Order: sequence, then structure tokens, then C-alpha cells
Amino acid sequence: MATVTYRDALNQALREEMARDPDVFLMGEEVGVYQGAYKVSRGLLEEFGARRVVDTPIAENGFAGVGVGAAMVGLRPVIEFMTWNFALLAIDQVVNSAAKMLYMSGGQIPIPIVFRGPGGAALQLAAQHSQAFESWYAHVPGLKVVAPATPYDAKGLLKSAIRDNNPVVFLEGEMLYNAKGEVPDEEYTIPLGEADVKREGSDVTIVCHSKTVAVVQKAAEQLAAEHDVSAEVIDLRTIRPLDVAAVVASVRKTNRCVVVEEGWPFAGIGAQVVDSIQREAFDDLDAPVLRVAGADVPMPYNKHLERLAKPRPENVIEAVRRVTYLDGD
Amino acid sequence: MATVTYRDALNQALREEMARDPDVFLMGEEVGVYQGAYKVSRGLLEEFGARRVVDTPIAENGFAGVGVGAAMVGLRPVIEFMTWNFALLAIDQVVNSAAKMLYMSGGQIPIPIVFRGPGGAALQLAAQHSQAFESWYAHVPGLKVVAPATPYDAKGLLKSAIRDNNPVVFLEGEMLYNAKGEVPDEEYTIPLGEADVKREGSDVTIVCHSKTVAVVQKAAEQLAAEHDVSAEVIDLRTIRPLDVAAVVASVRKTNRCVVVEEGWPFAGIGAQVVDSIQREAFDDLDAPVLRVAGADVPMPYNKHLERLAKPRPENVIEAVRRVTYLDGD
Amino acid sequence: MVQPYQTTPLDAERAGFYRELLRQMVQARRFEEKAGEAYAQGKIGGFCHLYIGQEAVAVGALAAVREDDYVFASYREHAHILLRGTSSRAVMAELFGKRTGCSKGKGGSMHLFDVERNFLGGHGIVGAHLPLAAGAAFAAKYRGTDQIAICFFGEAAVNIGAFHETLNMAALWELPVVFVVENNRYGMGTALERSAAVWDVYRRACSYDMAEEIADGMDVLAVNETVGRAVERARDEQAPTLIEARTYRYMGHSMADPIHGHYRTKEELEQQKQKDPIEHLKGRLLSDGLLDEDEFKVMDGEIRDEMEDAFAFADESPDPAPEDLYTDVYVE
Amino acid sequence: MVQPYQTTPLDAERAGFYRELLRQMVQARRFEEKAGEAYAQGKIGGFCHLYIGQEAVAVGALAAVREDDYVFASYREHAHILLRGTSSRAVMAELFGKRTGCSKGKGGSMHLFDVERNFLGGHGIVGAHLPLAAGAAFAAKYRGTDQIAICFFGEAAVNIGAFHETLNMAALWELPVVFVVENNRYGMGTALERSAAVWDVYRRACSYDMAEEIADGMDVLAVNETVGRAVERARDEQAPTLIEARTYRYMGHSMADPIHGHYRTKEELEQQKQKDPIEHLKGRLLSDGLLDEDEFKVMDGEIRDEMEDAFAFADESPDPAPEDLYTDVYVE
Ligand SMILES: Cc1ncc(C[n+]2csc(CCOP(=O)(O)OP(=O)(O)O)c2C)c(N)n1
Ligand SMILES: Cc1ncc(C[n+]2csc(CCOP(=O)(O)OP(=O)(O)O)c2C)c(N)n1
Ligand SMILES: [Mg+2]
Ligand SMILES: [Mg+2]
Repeated sequence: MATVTYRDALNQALREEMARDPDVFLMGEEVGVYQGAYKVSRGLLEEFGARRVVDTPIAENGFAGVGVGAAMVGLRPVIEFMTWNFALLAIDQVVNSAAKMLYMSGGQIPIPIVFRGPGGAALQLAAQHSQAFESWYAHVPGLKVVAPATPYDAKGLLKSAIRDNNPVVFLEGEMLYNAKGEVPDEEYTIPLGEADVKREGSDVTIVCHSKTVAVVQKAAEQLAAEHDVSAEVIDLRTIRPLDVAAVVASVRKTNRCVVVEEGWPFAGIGAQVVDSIQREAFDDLDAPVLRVAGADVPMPYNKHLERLAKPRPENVIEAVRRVTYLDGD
Repeated sequence: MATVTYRDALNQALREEMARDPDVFLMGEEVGVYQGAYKVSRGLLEEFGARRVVDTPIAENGFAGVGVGAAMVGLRPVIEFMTWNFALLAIDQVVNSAAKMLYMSGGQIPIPIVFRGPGGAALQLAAQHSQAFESWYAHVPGLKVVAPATPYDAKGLLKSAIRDNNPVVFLEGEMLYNAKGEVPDEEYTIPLGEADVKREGSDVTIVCHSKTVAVVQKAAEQLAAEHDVSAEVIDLRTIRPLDVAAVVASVRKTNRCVVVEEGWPFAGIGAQVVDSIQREAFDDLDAPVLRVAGADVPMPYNKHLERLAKPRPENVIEAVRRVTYLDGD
Repeated sequence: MVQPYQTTPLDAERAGFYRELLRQMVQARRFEEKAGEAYAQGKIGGFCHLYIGQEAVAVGALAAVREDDYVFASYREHAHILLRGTSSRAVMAELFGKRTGCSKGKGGSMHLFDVERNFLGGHGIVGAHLPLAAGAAFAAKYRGTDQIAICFFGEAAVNIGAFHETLNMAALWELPVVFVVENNRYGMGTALERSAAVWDVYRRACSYDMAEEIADGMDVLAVNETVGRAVERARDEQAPTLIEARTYRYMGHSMADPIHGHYRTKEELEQQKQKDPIEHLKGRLLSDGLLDEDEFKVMDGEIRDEMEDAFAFADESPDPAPEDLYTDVYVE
Repeated sequence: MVQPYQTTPLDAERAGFYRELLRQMVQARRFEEKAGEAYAQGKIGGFCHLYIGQEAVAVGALAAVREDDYVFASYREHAHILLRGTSSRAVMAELFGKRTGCSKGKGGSMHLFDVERNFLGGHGIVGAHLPLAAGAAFAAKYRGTDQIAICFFGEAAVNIGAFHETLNMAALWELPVVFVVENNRYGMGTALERSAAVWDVYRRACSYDMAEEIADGMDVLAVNETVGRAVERARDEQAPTLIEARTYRYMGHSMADPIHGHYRTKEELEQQKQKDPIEHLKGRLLSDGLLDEDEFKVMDGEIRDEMEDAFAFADESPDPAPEDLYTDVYVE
């Protein structure tokens, strides 16, 4: 096992899949000569050449569509959005072309494409550059949505996403690129659609994904050390399809649940998780499921306000104390 | 009171507000010479002239942005999307410009704009033309989201939306344009953010909006007549801000709830409503809240499949029977 | 400028080819007439955009491409898929929403597909299929085949961002793709002059240093020649072309829309019909002695029979099964 | 073609104007230098795009518009807002994220606003502010005022759909708007030649029959004249113009990016610096006897003091209050 960054784990996944399958290519802004805006594609141009590592003009809708068109005739494009914020311009291609082509064509045309790039807030990038779109993409049948939290998961899931024959929205954490973790030396993949128990526990289930996993893990440590609460931490990893079974199994055990996400609360991933839990484990719940989400505001630039706008360990602890009735209701 | 169609009620609202305020103008594809793709703007070009009823090229992102720019300097644009399906191309302007401008500018620049047009499935328009985007827009702070079900509500809410100083996403029902209802002869408005009890009842609360209100009303009649169940029907009318108080008050009374919507289930409006209810009325619930939503698939063209993909009265009845434990769990 | 209506004598050696083009135009028209009937009877639902009047464009253009080339079109694509060899049965059945349709009844009139014949849709969002076509051309180049992609769209689509982004990339990357603007003067009820700052649509190529061509879209031979040049340019020089074919639609925008009214006069329509592409070629063949009326009648009769058969087939075909609602969302 | 570097004698009667332009360029540069320092000290966060090297464009252009005209810019807009008269204190404080900033600390470097001075942002999505500017111009025309809108963006933005859609509408509707492309040759690390099929950016006007102009963006007087013509055209004839100003950025794309490296050489950068816009105008004023070194030093000293003061002001200003997180989401 080597310790590598999330960035490099993704880079390895790209490199391995491009080496394995000549139909895989990478396209996006600055992926080649500039080595990637966030350096995820570092070295790939040199290794695979400009035919397979394609720098594009700033034309998100256009190059996303070029990717879908290439996938229609059997290539396996990996389309990098410099950040998911800019993918708003391409969302018609992601939803109306990629997600629906198989269905509209009566099953004739699968779209084996990965749309990937960093999502969510980084540091002080303000309102237009700090958005978590998990819930939008997960709303859409025909898409799969993945949001890994660790280098290990990032590599294994990206490899699976590239091999998947469906369009996959792969949301990387802009703040996670430097996060380090162990990654096996030998090849591996992680199936899409399986949540991962990041920490076992018995008093409360905390559901999270992507950047909030680290926040929740910190909270869980503090809950154990200072509040005598044993929290089970479930990292969804894949948002669509959602691993409801894993969540429900945990809640059946703990009878309490908190759902954490970075995105906005209204109709967020947490709302869907709550919906599933109350439907499938109604009688097992000893308290309402509480949610911790990003503040329901556009992201402010000021760093103190920004910190307050993102889920922090103390928010998670507070919610856990409420669902475990350690605090007044 | 006159009986008018939903289409004409909207037309009246536009006409009255344009007559009242010279800063209000209508812009979109085919709104003028062609009298509106769905004839909502019929006669307005003749009445107000081409300065205020502006036909655009097919350039959704562009003309939505022109609207936002005009609103930045104080006009009050009403931007018609021929249907909300095409607004995917303009969603960057709706979200990144309209919804965030006030915040990014530190409160300097309100955006008094209405984006309106028909949403949801009509009849056999297939996957790219049959989408309900309520949950996407309602996810976004800075936007208000309105989705009226009746001519009365449509007129009163559109007038309020036009007078509102915030960007409002106004989703009309493509299938509702011919629906008839009573509309007062004298002027009136309906405040944004208030749900409406469309039918009183005591056994179960059914939450719905837009096209599903008629579906639910039919179900409620049948429930009363054939199943001896008294259903209270709550029409949200405004999705954001959501009238949680009205929903919770009803659930406190009935102790059971079903949420109905036309859109896809994952992270839909129903998920958010469920989340609010279980959090605010946990101890009042005698059964899990169930949801009826559109089928989790792209919309098929075939009319029988399409019918199955949309919420029908029998789905609502089935869900109500389950939450009232008339059927096995 | 549009070349004047051709009246020079036809090349007798190519009579077979001309007659085949005529047959294809008649087939496209009879199909649309039948579809219009079926729509009026409520057997076809939703939006149904007929191609009547524009036949010379698709027929002339698609006669210039190969079977293994990729074809993309908008929602006004019944003729285009038929010209690829998809049976009128499969296409009509799709319009009827039947399981035997070319998209299994799930796509309908706007989303016709036949992947075996490289007919890749049938797309409903204006402009959205331009990048798709460029993507298929990209794939051909990536693989080093000599396939090309051809993409049909209306003149109103040139004002949308996807047009611009795609043409820039196609020119920059030297993609083997041919863009065919079917300029029928109107996007729904909006005349070109009211939606575009430049009225000569082909001139939009200037922003990309792209080859441009204009053809009389009522003259199938002119279209065929023009597209032929562009196809060669794409295949041999990896250079894209923007072609404007000036044509006219006889029907309303879709079956749900008025044929004339606020946006165009009945007189204009009648005048345009004088340049009918079928009558034009037929007239030339007749006057040059390459066809006689009886032959034409036989051919037309056969085509009418084909459409009766397609109608009956579609009508009798089964609907998709209820379970089909949930298939084809994901593939393994 | 770019006009050759101007060396004809200056008009002595306009010395005051020239010196003011020089002062503005120096002010813009010193502000950016100070911002760069503050960024290095961690007092400014996020993306911070400096304008050093490009000063002649904003200074020359904004000297040609009126106070009541509307100004829109991208995220590289520190100079532009200063030129509208917003204090360096308010702008620096915004970069520091402080409550006293021109957007109350909520917008930051990319989202500067000063509505009183008709400076309407500060926009972060490439191309997205072009339709906004057209919208302001639309409003001016709607109201029958003689205001115009001016919109600044980089050369890489011309490849995105919003550019195309906006220019078409502006030309079609004859909106009083001036589009200024600040062609600094690179969009992040991508050279113009690798992203655009046409390298003369101004030529893109051809698709809209729009007036086009090209200016040496290192020559403030050339920019001023060119934009002046376009402003007149907008104000008097309601005709938009696309202007390409050829310039160069000395710093990396943002403070987080390398100054040179994979995408451009150090040599190219050094060579470009020889054409420095400030040195150029200063040299001409000196050689024509319209300025002496001492005067310049005094002016520069005052500006440096101003920036020290802005820095101190920003540094000492309070952060927004925690409650401010929830304000300005909606207005009454
Ligand atoms: C992005 C988008 N906006 C609007 C529409 C609605 N619409 C469908 S066809 C059409 C007119 C297109 O005209 P044109 O491109 O000239 O093609 P034609 O119908 O004449 O063949 C419009 C506005 C759409 N489908 N997609
Ligand atoms: C739609 C969109 N795509 C990508 C980005 C990321 N991005 C920010 S600036 C930039 C380069 C823009 O270059 P140019 O337009 O030449 O302006 P310059 O930075 O040189 O002033 C890119 C790719 C963005 N902000 N918006
Ligand atoms: Mg047309
Ligand atoms: Mg640039």
C-alpha cells in the first residue's frame, strides 16, 4: 500500500484505464498542456498524446455534447469540467442527451461516458464557484452519481465509472485533492452503488458523503471521547443508485440518524435519505432524523461567513445530541 | 366571478400588470407575432407593442441573461420559456446570475424578474419535452418557486410574482392551460408562500401542487365515496418558500400523510416535505409518510406507458390506504 | 447567391439516379401525408413535424453520403431516417408509439433512431445535436476511419450557443462533419429576418474560417452536388462545411400549429408551392424524356401501397408492455 | 491589422487628459501590486486575477464612457471598478472580505459591485455577463435614455455560446452596447490559437454584421479613440460594436497559477513587457515635454500612499457579522 493523495489516486485511475482501453479518452479545459487546472491529469498528455488528452475551448455545452456524440458511436469519453459550477452550461447535454439517449432510442444507444471534476465549495471562491450539485444530478433517472471521500474510494470508483456503460456524474471534492490515504499497489475497483461503513458504532447512524465524511469522522471521535456516544459513520460513496439497504440496516441497529451534506438543504440528498429511512424503518426510529446541510444561502466570500456556511463537526455533534435526547428537543 | 381558463387567467395577470407598471415587459420565443406558443400572451403585442412584447431568437441562455441585465437596472422582465425543458440551457443565468446577484453584490442589486412557462409532461411529448423541475429550482436559495393549480391561483400568484422584487420561477402546467375555474372580476393578488387547503378532511393529509392537485382531488372524492376516508388536500401553490406550517398543522390533525408530485422521486419536493413533517411532527405521525411521484424513468412517448409514468388517482388511493392501514403494510 | 433554378438538360446516363431521387422524394412526401392523416385520426400524438416541401434537401444530401457515415437530425426527421433504409413500417410504428417502432415506441416522432443504419436521432432540443454530430466525427477521426458525420438542422438553430461552440470546435479540430442548415425561412412563427442579424445563413461560417456553401434547397440535384463537395472535403481533407439549403415547409411547424396565419400569408405559401421539388425534378425528367407519366404513376402507386401497408402495420402492432416503462433506463 | 505603435507627437492641449490616463494606469497597477502582496500574506483568499499589463484597455475604454453608462466586467475587474471612481479602500476591503468592501465582503475579488457608479460586476462564469450587459443596454433603449453599456471580457470567452447569442441579439435589436475583448492571448493556459478557429478575434463580428474594431491594447490612446468611436456609434446610432484590444497579462491567470511554464515562455513574457502601456505613455509624455520625471514621481508617490492607506483600511476593517450570512438572500 502506498500513501497517495486523492488527486493522484484519480490520476492513477485515469492512467490505468487509458492504458487498458484505447477507447477511453480525456477531454476538457486545460487537461493537457496545462496539466489540469487542479492537476488531476498531470502527465497524461505526455503519456497518451494529444489525440487522447484533448484541450477544449471554453464551451462546456459544446464539448460535453461532443463527448456524448463520441459515446454514441462507442468511444468511452471522460469529460472533465474544470469545476461542476461550469457544468450548469452543459446540463442540457448531461440530462437531455446523455441520461435519456438509451431510453429514447428504445435501448439502442448506451452512453458510456464519465463527466467528472471538482464540486462543492473550496476556499473563498464565493457564490458562483462554490456549489454542490449532487441532488440535482441524483434527481435524474439515467444518470449514476458518485462522490468519493478518500483516495482509495476515488480510485476504485473512478475505474468502475469509466467501465460502466451508463453516463456517470463523478463529483470530486475540490477540497479533497490534497487529502492523503492508502491505496493498494495492485489493481482494484469498487462497485458503484455500495455505501461504506467508515466507522462502526451503536448509538446513532451518521450518513454522509464526499467532503463531509471527514467532518463527520471528526465529530464521531469527539462524540466518543467527550459525549460517550458511539456513532456509526456511513459514507454513501455513490448517491445514485443509493444504497438504502446499508443505511436502513444501520438505523435498525442504532435507531437514530443524522444526515450530513454540504449542499443546500431544500430537496437535498439528506431529504431523500430521510424519506427512505422513515419509510423503511419507521418503527425503528426513536427520534426524527435530523439533517446538517450547507447554509441555505449563496456562498459568501468572507472566510468566516464561509466557514459558518459549511457543515462543521459542532453542527453534527449538536444534531447527534438532539437525536439521542442528550439535549432538549 | 367569471369562468376562465388557466391560460386566460395568466393572460389577464400579464395584461393587468403591464398596464399597471410600464417597467414590466414580456420577452421570449413566439410571445409576440405568433401570440405565444401556448397562447398565454395572446393579444399582448397588439395591446402593448413590440417594445414591451419582445420576440427572441432561439437563445434561451442569452435572452434569460438579457432579462437579468434589464432587471439589474430596474426593469421588471417577465421571461417566457416556451417550456421549462428548454430552460436547462439558461439555468446558469437563472441560478448564477439571477438567484445570486443580490447576495454577491452585498445587497445592492435586487433582481425583480419572473421566469415563466409551462412545465411537466403534456401528452406524448417524450423524454426531452416532459420534465418537472420544481425540485431543482426549489433547491436554490435566492429563488422563489411557484406552481399554481387553478386559474384563480394562477392569476393571483402571477401578479404577486411580477410585483415581487426577487427572481421568481413560475411553473405553469402545460396540461392545465385549458382548465377552467372562477376568477373574480375585481383585482386581487395571492401572496407567495401560502399553501391552500383545497379540501378539508380529517383522516389523512395529501400534499400536492400544480397538475397533481386535480389528480388528488379525484382521489379524495373516491376515498370519501368508496373507502370512507376523509382526506385533507393541501395545495402547496408556492414551493419555495414552502408553507411548512400549513402542512404540519394538517398532519397534526390527521396524523397521516401522502405527498404527491409529478416529478421524479429522488430528492423531489416530496422528499423535502417528508423531511419537514417527520422533523416537526414526528410524534404525531401514526404511519410513515408515503410518496407518489412520477415514475423514475425518462418520459416514454407511448401513451399507455406515459399514463403509467404519471401519478394517477389510483396510486394516491393506494398510498392513502397504506398510511391509514386499510391495506397491509 | 442561390444559383438560378436549373434547366439545363439532364445527363441521360444518370437517369437511373435521378429517378431514384425522385422516388425517394415521393416516398418521403407520401409518408408524411400518411402520417398527417394518422395524426388527424388521433393515432399519432404529441408533436409531429412534417417535412413536406423540404424533400429535396434530405434526399439530395443523403444520396451523397455512405452507409457507414453518421447521420443526425432534429425532430423534423421522418424523411431522413427513411432515406437511411429504415422501413416505413418501423418509422410509422414509432410515430404510433408501438413496440415495433424503430425506438420501440419510447421515442416517438421526435426521437427516431436506427443505430444499425447509423441514423443517430431524432433530437428535440434545438441545436443540441450539433455537438453530438461533431462527437461522432471526432470518433471517426480518433479511430482513423474515413467516416464522416452529417447533421441537419433548421435556420433558427443557428442563433443558439451550441451552433457556435460546435462550429468553432469542428473547424479548430478539423472534424469530418457536414452541417446542413435547412433554411425553410421560419422557426415556428418567427421569420429568419426577425431572429438573425445576418440573413445569409451560410455566412455564419466566416466566424470559423469554415468552408461555406449555399444550395437551392428546392432542387435535389443542386443539393446533391453541393453536399457531395462537402462530403468529399470532410472525408478527404478533414474539413467541415456549413451548407445552407434554401427550402420551404408547406405545413405548419408541427401538426398542432396553423399552416399560415399571423406569421406568413397564404399567398406566400401558394407561391412557394410553385417551386415544388418533386414537380420540378419530375418535370425535368419528363421533358428530357427520361420518365413518362405512366412510369411515374406506377412508382407513386407502389409508394402509396407501401404507406398503406406501413399504416396498417403500425396500427396493428402491439403497444409496449407495461413493464417496458422501466427498461432501457440503464444498461448493464 | 493592429495599427503600428503610435509615435506621432501628442497634442499639447490635451496634456491634462493624457496625464490623467497615465495616472489611472499607474493607480490600477499599484493597486494590483498591493493586492498581490496582500494575497501573498494570506489577507486575500480565493481566486484573485490581477490586471497588470492590461491597464491601457480599461483606462482607455472607460475614459470614453459617461458616468451614467453601465459597465460590466469579468472576474478580472479590479481596475475597472476603480476607474469608475469607487475608492481603492472599498475595493481593497472587498478583496479582504471585509464589511466595508464594495460588496460587503460577500462578493470578493470576482464579484465587485458599485451600483451607484453603474459598475455592475464582477462576474465569474465566462461569458455570462455578456447578455447581462445587453440587458442593461436593452433597458436604456426601452426607457429612451441615451445611456450605453460597455462589457469587458477575455478572448477565450468568444468561444462560448453566450457570446454568440448575445452578439446576435445586440445586432438584431440594435442595442447600444460596446463589447471589448481584452485579448491577452491566453485563457488560463490555453493560447488563443489552440481554442479558436479564427485568430483575429474582431472578425467574429462578421456573423452578426456588427461593426468591428481592433486596437493596440498596449496603447491607451489608441484604445480610447477606438472605444470612443464605438461609444458614439452606440449612443447615436444604437449600433453595437465588437472591439478587440490586443494586450498581455504579466501575471499568472490568477494568483494561484504560475506566471509562465507549460503554456508560455519566460522569454515571451519579458519581450511583451517591453511594450508596457505605462512606460509607453510616460515615455511619450516625457519626450514631448508634457511631463517631467519629478512630477511623475510625485504622482506615483501619492498613488502608493493611497494603496498603503487602502491596505491599512482593509486590514483594520471589521469582518461581516455572523448574522450577515443570512441577509441579502431575498429582498422585501
Ligand atoms: C432550445 C429549444 N428552444 C425552443 C424549442 C422549441 N422549438 C422547437 S422547434 C422550434 C423552431 C425551430 O426552427 P428551425 O430551427 O428553423 O427548424 P424547423 O422547425 O423550421 O425545421 C422551436 C422554437 C426547442 N425545441 N429547443
Ligand atoms: C463557463 C466557465 N468555464 C470555465 C471557467 C474557468 N475559467 C475562469 S477564467 C478562464 C479563462 C478565461 O480566459 P479569457 O476569457 O481569455 O480571460 P482572461 O482570464 O485572460 O482575462 C477559465 C477557463 C469559468 N469561470 N467559466
Ligand atoms: Mg426553420
Ligand atoms: Mg485571455
